[in-house]
Amino acid sequence: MPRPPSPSIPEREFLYASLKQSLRLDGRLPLEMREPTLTFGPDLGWVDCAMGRTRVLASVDGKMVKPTPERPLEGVITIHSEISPMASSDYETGRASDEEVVLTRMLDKVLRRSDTVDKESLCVQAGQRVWHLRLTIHCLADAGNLLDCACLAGIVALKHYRRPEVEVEGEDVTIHHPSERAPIPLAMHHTPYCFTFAYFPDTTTQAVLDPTSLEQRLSAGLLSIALNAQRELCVVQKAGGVPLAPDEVMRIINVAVGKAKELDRIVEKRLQEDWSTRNVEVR
Amino acid sequence: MSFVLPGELVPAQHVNLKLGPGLLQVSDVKNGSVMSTRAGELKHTANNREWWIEGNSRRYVPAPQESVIGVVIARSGEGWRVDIGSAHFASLDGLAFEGATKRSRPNLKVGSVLYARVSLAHKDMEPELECFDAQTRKAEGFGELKGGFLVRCSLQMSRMLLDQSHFLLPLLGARFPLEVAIGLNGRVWVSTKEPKYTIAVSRCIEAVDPDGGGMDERAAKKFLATLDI
Amino acid sequence: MGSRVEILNDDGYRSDGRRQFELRDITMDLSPRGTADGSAMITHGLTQVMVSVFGPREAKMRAQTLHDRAVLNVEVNIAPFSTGERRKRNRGDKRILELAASIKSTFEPVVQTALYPRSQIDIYVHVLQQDGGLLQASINAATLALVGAGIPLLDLVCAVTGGVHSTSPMLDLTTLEENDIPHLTVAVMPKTGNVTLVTMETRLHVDRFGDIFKLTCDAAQVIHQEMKRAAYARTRRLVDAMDVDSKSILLTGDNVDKDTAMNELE
Amino acid sequence: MITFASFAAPPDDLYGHGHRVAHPIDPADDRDMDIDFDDEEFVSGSKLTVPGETLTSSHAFMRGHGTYVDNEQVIASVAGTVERVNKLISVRAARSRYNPEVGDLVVGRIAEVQPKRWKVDAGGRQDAVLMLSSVNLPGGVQRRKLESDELQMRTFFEEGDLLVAEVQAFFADGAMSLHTRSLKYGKLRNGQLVIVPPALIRRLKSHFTSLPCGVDLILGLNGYIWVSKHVKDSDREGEDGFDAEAVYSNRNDDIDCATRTAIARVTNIIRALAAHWQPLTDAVLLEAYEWAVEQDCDVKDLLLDDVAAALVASLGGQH
Repeated sequence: MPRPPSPSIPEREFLYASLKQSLRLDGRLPLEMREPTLTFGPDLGWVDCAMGRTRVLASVDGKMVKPTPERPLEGVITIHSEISPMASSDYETGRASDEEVVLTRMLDKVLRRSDTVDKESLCVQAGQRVWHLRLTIHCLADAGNLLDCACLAGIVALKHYRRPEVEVEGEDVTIHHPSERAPIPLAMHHTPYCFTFAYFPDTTTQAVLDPTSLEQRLSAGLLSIALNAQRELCVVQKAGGVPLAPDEVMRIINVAVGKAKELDRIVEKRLQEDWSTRNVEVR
Repeated sequence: MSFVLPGELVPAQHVNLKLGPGLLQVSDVKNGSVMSTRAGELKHTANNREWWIEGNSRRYVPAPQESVIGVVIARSGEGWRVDIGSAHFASLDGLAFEGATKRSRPNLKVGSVLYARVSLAHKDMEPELECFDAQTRKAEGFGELKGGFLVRCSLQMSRMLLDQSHFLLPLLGARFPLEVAIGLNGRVWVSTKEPKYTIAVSRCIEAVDPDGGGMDERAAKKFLATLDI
Repeated sequence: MGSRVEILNDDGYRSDGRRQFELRDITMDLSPRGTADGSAMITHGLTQVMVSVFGPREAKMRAQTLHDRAVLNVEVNIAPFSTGERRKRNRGDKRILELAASIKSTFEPVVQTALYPRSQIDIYVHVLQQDGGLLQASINAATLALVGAGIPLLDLVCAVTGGVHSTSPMLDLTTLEENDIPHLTVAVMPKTGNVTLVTMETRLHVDRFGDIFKLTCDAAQVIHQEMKRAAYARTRRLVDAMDVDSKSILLTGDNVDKDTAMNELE
Repeated sequence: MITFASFAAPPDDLYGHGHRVAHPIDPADDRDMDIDFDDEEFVSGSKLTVPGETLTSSHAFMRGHGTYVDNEQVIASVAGTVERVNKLISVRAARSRYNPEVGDLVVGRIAEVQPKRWKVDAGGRQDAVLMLSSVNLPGGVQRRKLESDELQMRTFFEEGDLLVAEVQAFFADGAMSLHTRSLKYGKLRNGQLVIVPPALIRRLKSHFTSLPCGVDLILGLNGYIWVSKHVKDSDREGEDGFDAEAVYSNRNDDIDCATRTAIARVTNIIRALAAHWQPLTDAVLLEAYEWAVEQDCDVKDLLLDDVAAALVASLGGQH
């Protein structure tokens, strides 16, 4: 099968022309993102995150393992993600596409390497037992900006997840079932969110936040910024694409600072809403 | 309204029966000879001549004589290969245009959009297109579509838009002048004076599409009012 | 990361004796290697990278060819002996693929690919020694190799890494420093000062980022002077060698017989 | 203050191509290190440039090859010499792949056999095309091409065969089309191929030369050079002008030991000169061959660095 056909000439010309007038096809402003819809499943750490037609499902599960000899005091976090043709017919099975490499590396950087979860708090018995958290990201549909959606789903899943309480008495370890004792949330250092901006060949056209798939296909470069609401950058990634003035990069970073605060509020609110419904059931 | 599942027999009967998407003629079944191959709503024309199944599919299966909108993918020899959203690319001969000769062929670039008719659709061959009426050799509106924008929708939506009695296009046409070409392969080409009008058309189609917003006439009118045009 | 080496001591010296804004010694070698159309070897301190460029040439992967421009193909090979651990990385390693993808997309807007429809330009990056600044060395070497191959570029691309130790920014980090402090890599097109690549993957406050980002952009200009010098020196050698007998050529050079039968193509 | 440290630099390479920096820069001129290249650029009369250097304003001049216009300036995109013809500014790359022109003589290798055409690797940016209609076929020069010819294209040229041809025209995408419709052109036998950078081959009166040592040379403008046993002119053309058997034969003639040595010597001379970036002409090669015989050096020693340097130096003395 040949590579997916690129957008037609009229589509390209029209998109560039309308972006010049700061009009987007879905009626958004250039720096407006699609409001994410977060749906929580019956299990803790199960999140369905939708931004427009882009949908990602993330789930966390934990189990006890023996820690690696190099880090006897730290828990383990692994992230599994894959882009299958299920998300969009543009993707093929087999060899990892560039998008998949970008996604996997970005999730790794944002969720694991930026120390979102306090790994030492996942230690149960030094050198003997630690928690191993598995975060699985399923990309259900890609209608543009899969990256931000997957990062958001991942971080929300981690925040939503609660691990069973564990009691250690000497050598004995008791894991309490959630019905006996309320499970406890993970100790998180911070909550990073990822924002992707698309640039277009005509440098006078403003950058757009959260590009749709057409915008993404026709863009001449993406700038992804991951940061938390405390103004700490975790990842800045602009791998090639149109050259930007350094001031423009700083301006976009400042835009992202504002967006991170907004998004953080939305996420906290949704998590609280969900938790309030759960408290009734559990007890 | 009747819904069918794949494999159900369909009571389609007419002296001059014509089967549309989702229906298959079978010979070795005793009572009735038409079977459904997809799930969906069974529909037929008022005179019971044409029958088809309406679903929420977005994947186009080419059928002869249907008008489609395609995008040129590559040149191949004397003609072009065209993406019409089907499983295989369609081929379009360089001479299948009004007034085309070996010396003067239309100048289509890779990425050009065109309005064409499926001239051959056989399950074992790649579909073929033509941009004229084979009898009269006149264009009849087929050919390259320049400018404008390509809106993608469900196949059902494109069939609805072709229905003269559907409310959407008259509603939009009353607000601003627009030019539209509808392909049965779930693609609608729109051209207006201003990008904001084209965006309005695109958003309305998305909103009315049963596979999208699924709005009815009243909701669509309300939605249009919020679009600032 | 285990190491408890002082990154920056009270007197303002780094672990290898450099000052904060001191770059490591650079060597650039553009001499031809094998049958490559252009090649370059660059060292930044103990990091050594060799790049060979082939093309533009007939595309090997026919399905990938583009009808309106050339395809860039970047392959990165990290020698197992390039680090102390002596570990073999396989080609499917995500980190290597990411490195290759970054180099590819850095050069895509810089190489004038539209001049060579349906062709392919191969950039093979070989990492021989690593001591920090892998991406920086790869990009700089690839730029010089492309220049050596005579492939049209809009500008040279100059890359530099920078990091921040508590509040003190520093440039051109070694592996030791990269492991300990937040760092970023910036690639700049010096003519306009615009940035083609920025990557940062460790936690850093926005204000700190601003400082180090500006500083690396300036440092790239300094690297640019060195790259320019190397490119001039190489060009000078070639042109001088050709010039030796240009006078004798001029006498006969123009009389090329062109008794070609021009036939229209199919 | 951005400066360079100097430590642990590897030794300079043998040829001195490498450029090494080990100079802590005066803190006074921090960051804006401006190097004056002007005197360096004009050392030997030709102005040099590298990508990204502004050449002139685009108002007064037009841009040619190797340049682009941005912000009303003509800017170089390749490293090489700046050339000016009236108002046209262009940059000739010091080294690049072969840029074909109509009428160029090239040596190439068949890469692929396709319907009615061969794809030929001739060092260009795409494979060249040799149409079946552009070759001479057995049975007369003017004969029409038949369907049977299409089916037996491999009997004329097969994958891997070497041939000499002329650039006939270009396709829309820039690929070159070749023809061998002359008795001078066609399949190559009795020798070996050397590939050098195309910049080293200058346009000459004739690219077919014979050295007195019994060696024929074909200097393809694409940098592909064919070194072969001398064929007498009388043998080359039969009385009918065309002998299919001979023209498309895949068999080498008998080559005696002396000729083989001569071919190898010429080949190694070409390699040695190319390594020192010496332009190759029939005159230069003849002179170099004489030097090599005079010095009585072994054929394979020509590839040693000191012998090659001595050879280049001996040529330099003449000019």
